[in-house]
Amino acid sequence: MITLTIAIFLMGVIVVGLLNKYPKTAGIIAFFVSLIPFFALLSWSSVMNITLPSYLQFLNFETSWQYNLGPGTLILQITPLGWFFLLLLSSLFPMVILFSISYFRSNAGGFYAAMLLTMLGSFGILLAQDMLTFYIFWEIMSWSILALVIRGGDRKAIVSYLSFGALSAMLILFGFMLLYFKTGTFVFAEMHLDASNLVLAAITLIVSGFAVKGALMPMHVWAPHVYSKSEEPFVAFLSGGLSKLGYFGIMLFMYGVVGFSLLSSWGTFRGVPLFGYSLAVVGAFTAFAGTVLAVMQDDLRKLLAYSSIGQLGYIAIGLGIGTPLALTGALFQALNHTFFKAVLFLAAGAVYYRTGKYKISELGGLGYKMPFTFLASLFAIFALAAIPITSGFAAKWLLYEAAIEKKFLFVTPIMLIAGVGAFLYVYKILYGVFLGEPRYNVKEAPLSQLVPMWILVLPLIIFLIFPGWFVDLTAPILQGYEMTAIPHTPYTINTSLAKYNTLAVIFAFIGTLIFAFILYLSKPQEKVDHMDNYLAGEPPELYDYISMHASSKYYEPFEEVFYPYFKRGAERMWEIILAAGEVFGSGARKIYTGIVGDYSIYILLFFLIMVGWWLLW
Amino acid sequence: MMAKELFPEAQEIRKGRIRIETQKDKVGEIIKKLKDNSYEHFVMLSCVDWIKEGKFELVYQMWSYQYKEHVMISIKINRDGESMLSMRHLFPQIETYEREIHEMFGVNFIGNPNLKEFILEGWPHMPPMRKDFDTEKFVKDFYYKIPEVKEE
Amino acid sequence: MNHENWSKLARIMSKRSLWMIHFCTGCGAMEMPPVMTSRYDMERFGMHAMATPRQADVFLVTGYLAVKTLKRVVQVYEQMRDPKYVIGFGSCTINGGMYWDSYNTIKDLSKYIPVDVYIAGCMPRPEAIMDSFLKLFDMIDKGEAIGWQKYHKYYDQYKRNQRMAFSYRLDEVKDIKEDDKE
Amino acid sequence: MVNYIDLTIQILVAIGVTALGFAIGMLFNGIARKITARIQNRVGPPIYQGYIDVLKLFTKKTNISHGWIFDLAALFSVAGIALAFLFLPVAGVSLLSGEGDLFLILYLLAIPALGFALGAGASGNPNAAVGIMRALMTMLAYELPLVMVIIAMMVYYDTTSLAVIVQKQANMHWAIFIPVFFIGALVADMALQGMLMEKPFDIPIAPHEIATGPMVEFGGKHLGALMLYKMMGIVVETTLFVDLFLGGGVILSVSQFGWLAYVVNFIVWFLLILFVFFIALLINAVFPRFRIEQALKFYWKYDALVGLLILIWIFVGVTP
Repeated sequence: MITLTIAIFLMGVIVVGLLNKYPKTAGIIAFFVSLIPFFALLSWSSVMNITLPSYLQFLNFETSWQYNLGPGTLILQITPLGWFFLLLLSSLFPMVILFSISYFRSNAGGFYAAMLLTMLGSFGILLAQDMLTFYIFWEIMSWSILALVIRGGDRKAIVSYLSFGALSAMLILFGFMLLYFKTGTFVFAEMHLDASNLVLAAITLIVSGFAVKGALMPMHVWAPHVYSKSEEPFVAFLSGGLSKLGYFGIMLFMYGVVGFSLLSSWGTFRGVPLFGYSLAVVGAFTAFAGTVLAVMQDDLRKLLAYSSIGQLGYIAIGLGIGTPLALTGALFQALNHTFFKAVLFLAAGAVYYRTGKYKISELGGLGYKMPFTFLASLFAIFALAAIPITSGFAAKWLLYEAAIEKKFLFVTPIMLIAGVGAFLYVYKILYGVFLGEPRYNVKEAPLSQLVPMWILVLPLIIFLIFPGWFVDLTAPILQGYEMTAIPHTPYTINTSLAKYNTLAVIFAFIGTLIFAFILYLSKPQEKVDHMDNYLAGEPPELYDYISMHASSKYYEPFEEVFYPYFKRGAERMWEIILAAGEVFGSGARKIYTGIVGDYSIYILLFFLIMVGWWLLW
Repeated sequence: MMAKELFPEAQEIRKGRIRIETQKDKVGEIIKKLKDNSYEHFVMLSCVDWIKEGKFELVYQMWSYQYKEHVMISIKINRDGESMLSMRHLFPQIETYEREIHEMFGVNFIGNPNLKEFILEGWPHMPPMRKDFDTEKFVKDFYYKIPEVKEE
Repeated sequence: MNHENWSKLARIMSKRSLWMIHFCTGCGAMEMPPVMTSRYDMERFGMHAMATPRQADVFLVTGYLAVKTLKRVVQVYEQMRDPKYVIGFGSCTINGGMYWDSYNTIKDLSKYIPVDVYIAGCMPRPEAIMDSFLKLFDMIDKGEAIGWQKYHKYYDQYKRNQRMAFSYRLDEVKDIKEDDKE
Repeated sequence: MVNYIDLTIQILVAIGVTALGFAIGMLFNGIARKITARIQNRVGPPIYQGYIDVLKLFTKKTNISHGWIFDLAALFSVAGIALAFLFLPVAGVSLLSGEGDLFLILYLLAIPALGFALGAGASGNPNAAVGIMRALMTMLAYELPLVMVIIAMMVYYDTTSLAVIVQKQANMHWAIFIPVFFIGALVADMALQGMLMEKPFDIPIAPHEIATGPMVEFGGKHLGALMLYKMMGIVVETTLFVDLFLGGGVILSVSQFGWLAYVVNFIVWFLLILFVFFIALLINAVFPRFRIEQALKFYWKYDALVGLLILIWIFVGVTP
């Protein structure tokens, strides 16, 4: 059945690619194809100790598949970790496709084809059980993303994605080679690693390669360009779903392949492996710097891109700390981020669909015009800012608890401050786009755009009330790493430090809300226009038009304080490295003379060296 | 150089107060020259209505911080619709003074793009600071005739 | 609690916590700092200077009003929420005061918005201002400070007067006069 | 099986405590104005002025609204602040504080703030938007030193639960008597000044610059709700401080003295939050206002530097 799935996907790619002139038909076909991974996911739910209801028993996908290829065996098999990340991707993907059906008015066949190919690559990555399969599908995913970036048509985005994608692939490939060199096998399960420096080098290379996809600083440079210059449904999938693959890779190799005990053997600091400690510090820095940069953006998509970088930093912190608490927190944050960031990008797409604008300073007052889009993004924003009326809080809470448990004295304040900084940019979106002066007389977004947004909001509310269900999901994953899930009931989570009872919060909030509502209903009210506003007595209608929207340069004092420190961004750093590389490169170029005679001499020299080395060995 | 040295025809009213009477086409030149010679503060532009002569007197007042000297450049233009060149290219703040004088006296300043209503929004009558405008009569005919609010 | 008692309670509350917005048009604003600060201290009565009309209960018009200013005064007055009270400061708001023959200042504020208490004087001393506050309390207590009700009731007339003043046109004044005769 | 009688009693106690919180908040408003007046050599309003003000706002005849998002402000601000109060241990009595921890309280405090910001933004007034910008930036500024001290305390007491921190300070082992946390209390008190929006950190309100900022369009019952939020906010924030550094005001143990302990602890708690608030008022009465960049620099340069020293102190002192 796995082969059938892949075959259907490939057929779907060809069909929708041919249907370029009929975007609606192509979209509907792509939507049906995109549902297949979700059904596969359902049929594999036994790996998470979930029994399917009887009416879904007919779904019967095989759980593993092997194919003998020259150097090794290609193995695809479902694992709890793969299942979890497949849950994120396969529930997000159909929604994104559904959103695209009304979003694209023409020329969409290529988009759907590339999207299906991306999903196929991700599907393979999540099931891969050996490095060969992993790398093949990784490349399929990377190249089909490139196709989608090229559709955006921005040169800087393409160049930065291409160079960083190549860097990522190189790092991963080099790491894989070192691992193969060490163990002589591609299959994860057959690897027996020891605490040698070679393995440390390999795992460092692999993790930094995945960090590119996960947009960890300073590898994030490509992300703002790609996020802000590509088509919105794709960006939603890229930020919400595909960026998680980087963290999937980090988790797979750090805890699945290498393992916590081996990580500890390279040195620990207060019970945390130094390797993880440095990852956590990088994550905290990413969370903080991403937040500060997000506050300074005026382009809605760039703001969301930097916010994405910042929020993904939290996952890195969790993966770095590596206790069951922290891993649960990291996975929870991954789940939340998938849904809320996808909703926000889709909402940005819906706003663009109606107004044709992305600049926050040019938008305004859409909250009353597009109430459902506004409410969906409000929930997403609550989740982003970790307000305890969505599940976003539980994830951050777990991460804070994990950090305090391991006495991360300097990382935790940075995490918390990044959380407060999130309020700043979140309010910039709220005010700049949805509140304030109504500048556009537009209709609500079409239903086929609203439905995906609201379906994606649902998990945020379900896991608010029952975070225990989520902890249940993590239990099989942690079992694989010889850890036990954190103590919990469906609606409480206990740690060694404190307890979090969601029912208490929700019922108390409902109670106080009723109290406030009674106060509020005590007196009647009349609605007034936004023009009837206190402007020191100045009646706005006396003049032609005064803009009452103060969203241009909204955080100017903030920028004045922080901009000097962020002026020389990571981009500058890479430019310096590039300049250094160019000096080296131009030296190297002298070798390539273009004369055949010279090349033959090189080949001869190479063989001589090889033979000499072999003889001496 | 002090104003007295620049313009021999200037008369000194008292110490530190110079008055230059001139024609309207020379004003720009004089202000420019004074500005270049440390009279860099443009104090104000005022207008006097000499109704018996049939003239408006425009007074450009400048001040030098270096010499502590006040210079008044006075010109006279006809009351009946003679216009004046705008000096806003020399000092941007002149624009507002010109706007006010335009509203209160009805003097037209050529080259000032901003001669719109200033304080009197929608004023339909003769500019009120002209001496032939009878403000007492206007007040009696207008403000005192607005009816009281009658209570039944 | 029946309606009568309720409105009485509301009156008491509104008396003891008058938040004011003062519209600093003329020299009258100069007399407000002593009233607010330690010499006279109007916070004793629970009075408090507010920054916006939405929060305010009492409107202090402190001095003469040009027609352009009147537009702003009307805007601010209409943004205040009921019950609201107006205190007219000094002679200027009563009959124009020293601006009696000015072409651009209105002469009688009560033609344009209802005024509950006038303070005579040019300018009124802080004692007079405090006295006016006490007078206003007294009126609120007795239910006599009904300017805001009058504004609702005779809204047409107030609006007509405001429109006339904004237009500066003598003929409009005459037209209304003739209409009234008919 | 849920015990319904117990649950009912709990709910009634919760309602009572919330009402008490609001009552104390309104009293504090009057006390604050009275004290400020006395410092400025004035008579000042009566001490019950807060109650009159709120009642007056709720008896206003007409109210305006700029739409349903505007109304959310009133709902969220009152509900959120009451919710945060329920999760605080008050005088050693923990209603719901066993069900959540300090992180939860810090984030619960964001509910009213964000609701308030929503309403202010929906009013469409530029002053309100500028005010919210200032409020959020002040929040960013004071949170860093505050969070540093709180995390130092969490690591020192090895818990994140506020109720447990209060328990560990029982028998007069108050955190403020430990030298490092005495300095911590000073740092947190500066942060509290910003939290309470008293001068010199009343940048978001600034009546003379931006017409009370976020509240510019609120009047009548909406403003009444916001006043309730602000007044209760004083109680919540000072209680947070007292719980952290002054043992929550617990001086008698309940197991030993029975109901007398509740009464005494409650009075001590009240006096302590009054004292903490009094310090804030003294600073408020004599200082002018900072600009927003100055506030940010003050908190992040000087206050946070001391906070960093405390963190290093704990880092060196605590062994895993």
